[in-house]
Amino acid sequence: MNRWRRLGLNLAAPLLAIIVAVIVTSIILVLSGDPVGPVWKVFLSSPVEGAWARMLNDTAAFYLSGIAVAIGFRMNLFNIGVDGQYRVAAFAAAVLAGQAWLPGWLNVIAAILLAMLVGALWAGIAAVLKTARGVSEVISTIMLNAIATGLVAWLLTKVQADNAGSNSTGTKPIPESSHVPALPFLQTNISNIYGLSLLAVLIGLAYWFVVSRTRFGFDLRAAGQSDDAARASGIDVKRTAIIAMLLSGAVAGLVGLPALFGNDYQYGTTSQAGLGFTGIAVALIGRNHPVGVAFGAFLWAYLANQADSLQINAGVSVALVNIIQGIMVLAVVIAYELVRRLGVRMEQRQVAADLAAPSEPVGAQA
Amino acid sequence: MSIDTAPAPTSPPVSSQARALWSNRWVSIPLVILGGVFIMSVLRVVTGANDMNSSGAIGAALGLAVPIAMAGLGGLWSERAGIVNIGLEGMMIMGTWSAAYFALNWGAWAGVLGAIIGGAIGGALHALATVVFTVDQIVSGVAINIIGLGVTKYLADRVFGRMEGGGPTQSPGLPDLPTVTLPGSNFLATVEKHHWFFISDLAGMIGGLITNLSVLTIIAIVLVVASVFLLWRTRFGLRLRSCGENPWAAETLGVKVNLYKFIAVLISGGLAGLGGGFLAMVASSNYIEGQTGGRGYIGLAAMIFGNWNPLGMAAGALLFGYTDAIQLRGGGTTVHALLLLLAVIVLLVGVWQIVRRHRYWRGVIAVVIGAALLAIYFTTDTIPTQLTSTTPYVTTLLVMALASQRLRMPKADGQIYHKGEAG
Amino acid sequence: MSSAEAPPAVELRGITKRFPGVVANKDIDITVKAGTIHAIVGENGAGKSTLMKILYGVQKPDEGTIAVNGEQVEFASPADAIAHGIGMVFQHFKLADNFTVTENVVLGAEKLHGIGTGARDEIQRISTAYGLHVNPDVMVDRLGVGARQRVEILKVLYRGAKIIILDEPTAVLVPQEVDELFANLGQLKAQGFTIIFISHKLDEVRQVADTITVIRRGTTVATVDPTSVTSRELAELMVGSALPTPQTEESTVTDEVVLSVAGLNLPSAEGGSPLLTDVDLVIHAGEVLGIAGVEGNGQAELVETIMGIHVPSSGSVTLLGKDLAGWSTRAIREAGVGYIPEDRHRHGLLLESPLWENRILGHQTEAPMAKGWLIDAGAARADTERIVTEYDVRTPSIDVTAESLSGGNQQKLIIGREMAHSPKVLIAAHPTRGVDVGAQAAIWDHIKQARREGLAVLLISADLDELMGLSDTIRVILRGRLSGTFDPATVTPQDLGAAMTGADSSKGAA
Amino acid sequence: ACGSNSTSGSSPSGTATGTGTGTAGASSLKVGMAYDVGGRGDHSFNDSAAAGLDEAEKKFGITPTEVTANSTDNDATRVQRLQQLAQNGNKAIVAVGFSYAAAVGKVAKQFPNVDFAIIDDASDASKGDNIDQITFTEQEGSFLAGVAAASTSKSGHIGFVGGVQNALIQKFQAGYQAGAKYVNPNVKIDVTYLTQPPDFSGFADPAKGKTAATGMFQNGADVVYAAAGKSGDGVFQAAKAAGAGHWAIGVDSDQALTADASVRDVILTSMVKGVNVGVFNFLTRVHDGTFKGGNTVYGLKDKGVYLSTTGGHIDGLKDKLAEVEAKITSGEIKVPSTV
Ligand SMILES: Nc1ncnc2c1ncn2[C@@H]1O[C@H](COP(=O)(O)OP(=O)(O)OP(=O)(O)O)[C@@H](O)[C@H]1O
Ligand SMILES: Nc1ncnc2c1ncn2[C@@H]1O[C@H](COP(=O)(O)OP(=O)(O)OP(=O)(O)O)[C@@H](O)[C@H]1O
Ligand SMILES: [Mg+2]
Ligand SMILES: [Mg+2]
Repeated sequence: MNRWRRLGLNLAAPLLAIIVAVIVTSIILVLSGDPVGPVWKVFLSSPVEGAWARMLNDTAAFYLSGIAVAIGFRMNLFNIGVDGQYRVAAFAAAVLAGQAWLPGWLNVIAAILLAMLVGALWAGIAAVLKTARGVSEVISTIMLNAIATGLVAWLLTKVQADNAGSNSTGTKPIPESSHVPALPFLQTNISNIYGLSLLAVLIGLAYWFVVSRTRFGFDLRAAGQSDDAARASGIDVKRTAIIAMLLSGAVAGLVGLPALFGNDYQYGTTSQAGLGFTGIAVALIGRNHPVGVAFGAFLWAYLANQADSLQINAGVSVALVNIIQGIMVLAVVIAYELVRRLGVRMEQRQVAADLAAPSEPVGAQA
Repeated sequence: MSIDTAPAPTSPPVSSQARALWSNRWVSIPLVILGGVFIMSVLRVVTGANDMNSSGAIGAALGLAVPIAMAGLGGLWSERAGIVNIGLEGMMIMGTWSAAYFALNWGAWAGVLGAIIGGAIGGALHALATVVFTVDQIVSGVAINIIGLGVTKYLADRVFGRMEGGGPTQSPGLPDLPTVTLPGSNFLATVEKHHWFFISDLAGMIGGLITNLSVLTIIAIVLVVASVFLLWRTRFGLRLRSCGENPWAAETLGVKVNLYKFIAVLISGGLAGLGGGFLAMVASSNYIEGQTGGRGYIGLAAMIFGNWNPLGMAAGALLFGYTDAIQLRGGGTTVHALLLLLAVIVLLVGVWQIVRRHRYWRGVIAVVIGAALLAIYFTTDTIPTQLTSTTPYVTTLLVMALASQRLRMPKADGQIYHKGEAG
Repeated sequence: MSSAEAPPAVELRGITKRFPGVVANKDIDITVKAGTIHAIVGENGAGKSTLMKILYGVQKPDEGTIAVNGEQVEFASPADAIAHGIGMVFQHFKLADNFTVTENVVLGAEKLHGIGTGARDEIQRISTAYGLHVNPDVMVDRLGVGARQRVEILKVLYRGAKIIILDEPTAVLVPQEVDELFANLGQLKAQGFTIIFISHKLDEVRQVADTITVIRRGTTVATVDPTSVTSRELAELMVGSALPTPQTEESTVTDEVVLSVAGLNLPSAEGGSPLLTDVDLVIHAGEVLGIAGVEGNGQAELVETIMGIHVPSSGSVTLLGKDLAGWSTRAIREAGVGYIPEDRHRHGLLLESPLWENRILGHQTEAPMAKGWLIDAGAARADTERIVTEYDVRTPSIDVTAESLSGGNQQKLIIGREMAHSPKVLIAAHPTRGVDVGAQAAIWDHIKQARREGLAVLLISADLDELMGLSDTIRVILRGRLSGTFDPATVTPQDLGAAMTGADSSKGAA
Repeated sequence: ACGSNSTSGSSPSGTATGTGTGTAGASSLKVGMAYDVGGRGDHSFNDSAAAGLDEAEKKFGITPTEVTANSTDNDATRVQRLQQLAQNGNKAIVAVGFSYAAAVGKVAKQFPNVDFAIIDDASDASKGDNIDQITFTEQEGSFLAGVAAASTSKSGHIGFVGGVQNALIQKFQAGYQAGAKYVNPNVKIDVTYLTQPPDFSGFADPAKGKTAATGMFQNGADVVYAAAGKSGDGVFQAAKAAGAGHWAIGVDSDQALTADASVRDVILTSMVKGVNVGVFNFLTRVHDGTFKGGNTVYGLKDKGVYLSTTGGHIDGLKDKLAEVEAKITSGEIKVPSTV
């Protein structure tokens, strides 16, 4: 199969997915008597002022979360626990930064390091349970998410700051000097791109580099593909699993930081929850590839940010966004599979065509 | 070829009659259970946490366990056929909605049917994606969780939002399903009231299991037992399980692997949906957005906990239900009492490690942790509510870590199977 | 029923099957007479398995027709083939490890005798009647290869198949087992069964077959009478080249001890009898030490213990004077141990990764694959190209995944990879299993070449010809114990076979 | 904290149509409603806010736009929601729920010509000239609920089921406990929260509510106060199942009117929180052009919080409750707002 055809097929998959998602969603709209035209108009209309910045902020958070999940997937570990890991980590970082023991940027850096450490430790519990006691990480991370909720809620009562007249509780606010300035573009007076969103870019590059260029990355992928082959090749599979889980947790620890240092300045009961689960979907859409995950994160952020417009301008329940997101995930993978099958069939036909010329029956291409 | 030179599998030597008796599960399981009741009785008397094994707590545990067990059983059916089902939560949610829809339109029993149908639709979607289109099973499951939530929210808005007493996030009240109390319940309740050591405890625990049972609870128990029978005693079950162990082998023997996988995932969805239906119709009396609260995931955990076996899975669900029940009912004090149990177990494990296994490091660590727990127990008299809410999760984690059982999932679980690639 | 006038049991006409990038079968014509043993031979990737899978209904032919007992048939699935009395034992066994023998056998044929005691009794009956010695209640994952194969045959017989396909049934068997198998086949033939069987071992093919069909590059090139051809002629038909034989050359054994194992004990993790007991062995530079044994007697454990994958309870492994106790597998490999694992799919390759990444596997810390902490993809690709050329790995490119290579070519890649780092010791487990004669000869040449240059080789093989042809010394492993030394120049396969099965305990006292 | 700018809410019926600048239809006031998670139809908090909106619509004809929050919102999403409502030309925007506090503060600055209201927050984050901070003295209402519970209880043992353990629900708990102790210093009070933030499923899990309340009833409690949103339904079911003499107390709206018909008779009373009153008053003032920013606290005095009497179960306590209420409004009883 030539290169151009393969490229065409690769582009066909996401396109097909989007078309399928649009068709299926439209059918649902028609069946339930909701307007179809206005809904798509909302999705295609340009977002409200400042929304681009917010979308990029969301993209960054989803991306970090997606990469955290992807690191696990690369090693065949299903880290459902990113959600708990980032919440514990963001809480710890907020507490530390709120103490203002260090000035300005040093405070930020210390908090980032602490967040990574705490995220890694929380994930490390699951890693140790898996390698030492054989507890499936699927179970342990589900449990640890819930435990994180209780633990943070309890610790929050110990450190909560006085916030007169408010019904939400939070950690002590981070001093002004440690607020991370916004990036110098897409700024409006109520929205901007959080400075620490750059962490997503850094992590993306680091992920790409480590996984595809380093020995550790090779070990990780090898162990993810085949335990047995990895072990026979000299890879310490348990150690690799622990490191992968720790790295996954460390990246998860960063998920909440851009918003913490760029907008919220404290961690509390109104801080965003559920980012870890979004990460799973995003990683899956992006097939654990650094660029693919970015695409998935942006798609997710875009859809999420149009949710309000959907209610306001089309009068349709926001749940539609969930439906579209879910269908999109499914459509993407089905489209890839269909395109793969198409490719196989095309190749087979080509072989048939070449039959006249005697061909070597070796070397099939998957 | 007749000379079997490969090292023969050795079965553990059966030394005495007692051993043989002990290894009979009809003897050992009741003994273990009675032992458990005994320990609980001691603990109750020592700590004074009377709610620990009251009939109420046990009944509540059963009620909380049913939806989890149905989700877990759903997961089990699917994974026994080789399809990982992380979409249980979504299927459960679909079950809650359609239970309400059917029950409102056609009555309580239709609601039960509706729950199954709703979940099975989710199952059908999963089967379509994973069996027909052979996509990654985790991806599909995650998508179904998202779609299930979205579709039900959307439909609830359209359907219940316009009903009297309903709203976009809840349905109007649903008709009730009957409940059953088995004979002897009153007598047991009387015995329980006396707080006699062991006797009352046993009475309470049995009483909790037979009083005020919803028919759905009974159906759920029947389904668990029936699953054991169907999957292990029938040809249908054998074929279905073969698809989870080695679909390629099954294919070469003429088993219609994809058909069985499809059926298994449909059943899986139906069971998860039934769990959702229980939540909507028995645990509460209407559909409420978000009422599954992650029970689909817990069900998945219960299934792994139970080593992909219905009875083990049920034990996992009950453990979870029980710890959740006592933390919700008794809050701090009962959980505090459990702390003592935990401390003693950890201490014993530590001593055992040192004395019998000669693993000094592990033993010492365990003893230190046990002593610390003991210290916490004696220096506090309750546990902060924020932490008691984590009891079921901590317990599950601890049991998994301590039991150190060798879990074995179906060998081809999660693997993508294409027809015609056997060989 | 196998009278001369009866229609042929199987008639394949014009069978063509295309896969992406390859034509596996092209215009194949084969006629199998009822009540005969019909052998099919051909190179790796010639299309034998594909053809058999078509006959068994696993795959559908793109073109061509199949007739069974004179009746034209079309198989949508193996169920149809089974209904027509065809049974197949696959090259790679098709057993559910966590099922009992009974469950494996009755699966799909539950109608016959149910799934309970009835089925169990029938299995017992067949097992006794054909001398298969299979315990119906044991879990398959506890069985050795030979027993597994008998379970496979039982599966076929249980279904009442009259036409039995065996794809490379002897690849994993020791001579005695092969003899038993052939005896069984003869017995079956006498009872009117038709048997189609595939093998790379041309001598044994000639020994049992009534007719031999040769397939080359997906098409039938000849059908011959075994009595009228030599193995050499057969091989020439297959590949158009001479049949190589393993031949010991002049000894290159030196005095320098490279690898020595002393008093090695490995207990069983499940608490059964020990896997290795007091194993002692010494390999010198330039020496090939061959180990014979029935599968499951500790070969795999011995190799994996030397490789640092298992930790022995006592005893030592010494490499060039250094005690390897506590060394990781990686450190052992870095110290100069090359490793050809017995199961290339499970232990030797990353099936979903491209060839050049598979080139790195196991050497990711060694130059030129690694530069410090980084992987040097360029160097890996260049060296993969070299291996592909030098070892004649047949592949369209080094970017295809390892799983798309045929078994023989996968093996050549592994050998090329392990030799690339000039190891001091090569641990080779079944290096030519399932590999065709041409590739086999090439692999032997590479091992001999390295031996001349001072390589010490630990060779595990079930192929006694290979062992006797390559080794300087042969030891036999039985129930985790090593026997004394055999001289390959004088020992006969029968002697070895006796030692391997424990039938003869007088030989080989250490 | 509260009370800095306390106004007595004019009773809903007091405002007549047409006193304002706009008339229904022609130039009707455009109102944006940003609900909390659950939205209109939740039979609780959001519905109460919606009732205020509906009333205003009926009284002087407004054009509402309604948006509902998602449980995974962050501050930026909330900002965007309010901003979008403002951009769409809404002149009055109500943010229902304290999680909007920071968002309202920000967006109000950007749209000085739009009037905002925030329910349940009076913090600095949501202070502004064009923001009405609407808060309630839930602890006072809950104090009365505690009085009613302890007075009704025969066993001297009562319970409290909180949905999610956050500061707001703890306010209910604090008042309830104080009220119960005021009547019976030896009263035993079981307290359970169903979940911890950010897990808000405790407001939507009747199964857990039922389990918790059943436990309390079985262990001797005979009145349980449910400050748990829809999980309260489970508490009512538990009371019903526990049989005669076991009561539940509802919350937010008069649940003896809104709960499932089969359990209405076990609802002793409900601690009604007049979110509708707050919303309606806000809209009226915007409509009339009398709007002023600040903190409007609704308490017992102005029926911002009160105990419902549907079913007549607490009629016998009328005098006692009135007496306690008077003491609270006069300041003689200081009701704590934290536990
Ligand atoms: N499912 C498949 N998809 C793609 N190519 C295939 C498939 N099965 C077989 N092939 C290709 O078809 C060719 C013939 O394979 P086949 O298995 O029939 O060979 P064989 O003669 O059995 O070889 P061996 O001696 O190694 O067993 C090979 O090139 C192989 O790569
Ligand atoms: N789906 C596939 N895509 C590409 N190649 C395939 C596929 N399935 C099988 N093959 C190739 O076809 C060949 C024949 O398959 P088969 O299962 O008969 O193995 P084999 O070559 O005989 O293996 P071995 O020699 O290791 O015993 C294998 O080399 C395998 O790599
Ligand atoms: Mg083959
Ligand atoms: Mg082969």
